[in-house]
Amino acid sequence: MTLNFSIPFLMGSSLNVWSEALVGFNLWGLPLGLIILAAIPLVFIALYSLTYGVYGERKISAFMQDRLGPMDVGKWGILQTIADILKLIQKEDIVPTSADKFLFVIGPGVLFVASFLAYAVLPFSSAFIGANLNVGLYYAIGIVALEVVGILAAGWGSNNKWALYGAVRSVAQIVSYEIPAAIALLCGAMMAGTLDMQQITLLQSGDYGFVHFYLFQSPIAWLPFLIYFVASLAEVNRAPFDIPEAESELVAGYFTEYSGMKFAVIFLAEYGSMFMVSAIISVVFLGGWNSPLPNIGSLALNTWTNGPVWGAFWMIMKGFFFIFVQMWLRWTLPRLRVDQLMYLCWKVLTPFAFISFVLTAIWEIYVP
Amino acid sequence: MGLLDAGITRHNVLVTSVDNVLNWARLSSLWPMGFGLACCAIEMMATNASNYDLERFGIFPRSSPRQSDLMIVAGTVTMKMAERVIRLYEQMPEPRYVLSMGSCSNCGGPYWEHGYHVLKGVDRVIPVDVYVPGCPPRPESLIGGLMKVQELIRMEQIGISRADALKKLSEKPVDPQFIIEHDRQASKA
Amino acid sequence: MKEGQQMSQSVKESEAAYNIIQEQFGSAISVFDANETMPFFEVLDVSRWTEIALFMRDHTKLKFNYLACLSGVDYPTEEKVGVVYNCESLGIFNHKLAVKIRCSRQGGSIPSVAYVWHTANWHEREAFDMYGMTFTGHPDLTRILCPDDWVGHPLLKDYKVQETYHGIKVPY
Amino acid sequence: MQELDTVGQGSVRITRKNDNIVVIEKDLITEQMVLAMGPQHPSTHGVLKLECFTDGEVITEAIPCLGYLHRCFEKTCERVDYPAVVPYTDRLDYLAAMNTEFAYAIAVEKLLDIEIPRRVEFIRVIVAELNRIASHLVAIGTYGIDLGAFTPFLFCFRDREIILGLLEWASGARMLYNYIWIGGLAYDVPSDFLKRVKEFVNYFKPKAVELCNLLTENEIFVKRTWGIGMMPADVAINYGWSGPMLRGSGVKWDLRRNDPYSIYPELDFNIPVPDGKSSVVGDCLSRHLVRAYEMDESLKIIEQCLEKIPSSEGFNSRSAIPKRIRPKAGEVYARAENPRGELGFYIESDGKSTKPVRCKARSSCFVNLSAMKDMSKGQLIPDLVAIIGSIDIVLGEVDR
Repeated sequence: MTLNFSIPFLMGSSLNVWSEALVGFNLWGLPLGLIILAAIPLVFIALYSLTYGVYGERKISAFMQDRLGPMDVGKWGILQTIADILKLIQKEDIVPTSADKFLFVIGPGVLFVASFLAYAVLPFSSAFIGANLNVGLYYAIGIVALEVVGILAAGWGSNNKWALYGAVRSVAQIVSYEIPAAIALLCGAMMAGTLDMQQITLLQSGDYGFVHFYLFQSPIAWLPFLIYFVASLAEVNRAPFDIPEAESELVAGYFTEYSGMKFAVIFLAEYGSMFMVSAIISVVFLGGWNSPLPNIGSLALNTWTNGPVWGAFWMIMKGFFFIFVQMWLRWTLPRLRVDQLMYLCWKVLTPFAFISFVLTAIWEIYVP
Repeated sequence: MGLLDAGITRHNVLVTSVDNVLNWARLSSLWPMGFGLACCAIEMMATNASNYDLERFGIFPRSSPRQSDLMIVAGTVTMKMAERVIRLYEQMPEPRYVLSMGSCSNCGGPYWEHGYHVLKGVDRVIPVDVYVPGCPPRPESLIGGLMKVQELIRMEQIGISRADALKKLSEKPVDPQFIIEHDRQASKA
Repeated sequence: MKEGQQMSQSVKESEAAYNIIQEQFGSAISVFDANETMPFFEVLDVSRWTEIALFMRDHTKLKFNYLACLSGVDYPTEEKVGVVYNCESLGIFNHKLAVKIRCSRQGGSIPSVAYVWHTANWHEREAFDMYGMTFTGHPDLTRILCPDDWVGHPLLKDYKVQETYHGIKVPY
Repeated sequence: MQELDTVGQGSVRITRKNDNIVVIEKDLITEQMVLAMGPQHPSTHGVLKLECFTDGEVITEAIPCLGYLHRCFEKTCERVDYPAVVPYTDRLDYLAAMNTEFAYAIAVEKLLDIEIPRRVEFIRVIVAELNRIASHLVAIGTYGIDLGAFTPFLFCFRDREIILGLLEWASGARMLYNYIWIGGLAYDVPSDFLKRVKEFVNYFKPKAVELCNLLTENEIFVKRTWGIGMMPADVAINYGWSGPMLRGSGVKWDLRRNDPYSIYPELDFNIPVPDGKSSVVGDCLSRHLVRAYEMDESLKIIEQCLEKIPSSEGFNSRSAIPKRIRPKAGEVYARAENPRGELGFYIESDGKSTKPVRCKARSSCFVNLSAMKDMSKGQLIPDLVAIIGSIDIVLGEVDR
């Protein structure tokens, strides 16, 4: 299962049968099979997006900048992130004397946990979902805001002026951008008529692949899609909204004082939330685990490429596509200023989010 | 020598291979502090930039001393700056390395005689592991210096102090001619 | 400037500017030194220097609006330190003129022109740092290049470098 | 002054006036925070320290503290012979070493009153202009980093490497050349040098456009720099600004034209000044644009020099170098247009020794930076970074 998971193209429908059998596998009354099914993509995603998200970022940036990127550590530098993490584990763990020790220590933990809590409700395929909440989307929107607590604890606890600036900026930014982001997602929820992530995905499946995705179902959906994408960049502190960690202004933002493994945890949490927002946008607007390929007559591309394992593949691919776009923007654009960031949020994105909300409602009522 | 120390210094297989892995991790992800002082800093930037691309070796500058392993003292250290350099060094987490880049930070460089305000060698205030000569050193020689730091890390083991490792490194100098010859032989074969 | 040689155009311009100042201030300034490389005059009455500077800056025919350089100089044989100002009328007349001022080596002072030309602000601090003359009326006369607790003024000809600074050995 | 944008009501009101000064009115009691920016900070371009008094994100005062790279240039000059000063001048403005040497050579030659061979002058101008391009590339690239765009920096350094390669070929060093000597050059240029320079000019023209598309025409970049760090022309002159900074304030002043030296009077080039349409005259964007356009002008100058340069037949680059450099007693203040502005040398000779009695470098960055306090008042922290970047300081020249 795990072996074949990484090469999904080779899988036929027999694997789907197998995974369905696994769902029914109960040991001593425990739904062990279900747990395994739920855990595999989570573990996979966690490891993959953490280690290879960082590696990918470095390679992609190198490609854009006429460089090679990591080359020496393992073939093509593929072991780079592992070396980084192994090294960070060995580093001395400094807690500054004047720091608030409790906040300083729990900050990265809260951040890390918060960025991975939303993974619980992400439907990786029709069979893979951690917790099938009927308010999954609502939960995902809400749980992102928990990151703020971690960032504020880290920034305040460090007792460093740059860290404090970074933390305060970050809190202002994340809390503000929650609003357009949530409203934009509500447009998707309104089209589906449910907050259940699995249901939203199911409603977008059909024989014609991408045609059933909400993004292509109504022209209005493009507006909340773009709004959410921009807002999600701000929520995960990615360029051009990376002012909380603005290297040239605030040295390293809220994690200036962190060293060793605590820094690694913050670093990984960032990549974790990057995938998380990418997954949410692909679930709500791009059909989640549904294959985008249409059935053309006897060429049943859609049917062939659907199923639990294929689903996970599509989901991860869609997520990675958005991560790629995020990186692309990161290495192309300069950074916005604090006031411009707030202007964009409150005077551009929020009004447009409301407009798109109303338009979607009208569309849903009057257009069949 | 205690019993435990004896066991460790005997290089048993387990300790050695764990050592190797840990050393490999440290030497493959040397993060220098992005900290430029003078002319050499521009050469350091050039080494980080596309043409020489230090990221090939996993070397990628961090702006906060807390997250860096290596301090590249790139340029002239003045009396006014010396105390800041000490503080930055103290802010770095262990294990930390110092690479002194350029003549100025090695020994005062062209300012050794009349530079009343120039610190004649950064080793007067912080311990230096590797010196890179040049004014400023070419990017190639900076990369060479970084390779030396990697070699030094390779020499280190549990039970072997930094001083011992440095001694080992100096006793076993790597002759570049030998490596070049070796590569030639290998490509011929 | 040798006798009989033709003065170049720029020196002539400088002399014309000098004559206007000479008219106003008379004996407060020395005669014009019309050398080819840097024509200058010296301010003899040091206390009137701010006045002269303002006059140079604001007079409709002078308009020395640009202070290119301000260098402190040590004259050990005369027991004096001095300052050389290189003024210029940028974009209006394009004439240049250098002004020299001297004061005593120990505890000498020169009126500050930091309010006349902002350029002078940091340059005067630098001259103070290097030579030790004070500039009366300067807004913030502190050391600029050396640390605040540095001993001595380095560019004086008889400067001896201190042995240690904060416990760090200074000489090679 | 008209209010543009007001955020908040009641206890705290933040207003951004149309000259981009932020005014805070509040009933709250807030504390002023002192923020030491530097000497080790990614955007202070070396070891500048800024003592910022901040009120939230707004800077109430930013005081530069210098001297972290004070390398005693002037003391050293008084202790070594005239020709031996040249390597030290390299280390003043290490991004434009050729230009710095050029300025020093002009100063001493003026004092010596010697004639320079024409080919030497042409080579000097070619290498100086090449170095000006290299220096502006660093300025533009690091300005991109300051504003958060990393990629333009690497593109700039990629192209800069080619210039460094050319200059290394001529002089033997990558950065600090010791190539322009008093009265001549260390060596004549290699035989194919001029051809390669021509190739570089052709290569670089499209690259400059690419750079423009990536950075200068970027909407966010323009937004970040538009109207920030305003400096009116008269204040700029009073502050003694020069070079791209002064031209950014709309004063058409270039020493290559206004106080001509070397062969610049024979060459045809423009002095770019902001037109007031693509930027507000006197803001950070204008200074950036002036630098970007100056690279094109430098290319133009190089092309003309390549056409007009006399052939190397019977040429000895050291023919005009005096056996013993001992100028007659006197003083000189000579200057040249550096990438950062007016670099002047005040040299005093007593006519007896082979060492200058006094050699003062009038550094352009030092003077340009002194306006920092005025420019940063009432700006935000990100603006402060943008302002420092637009001054384009080289600490070696500031602290000497």
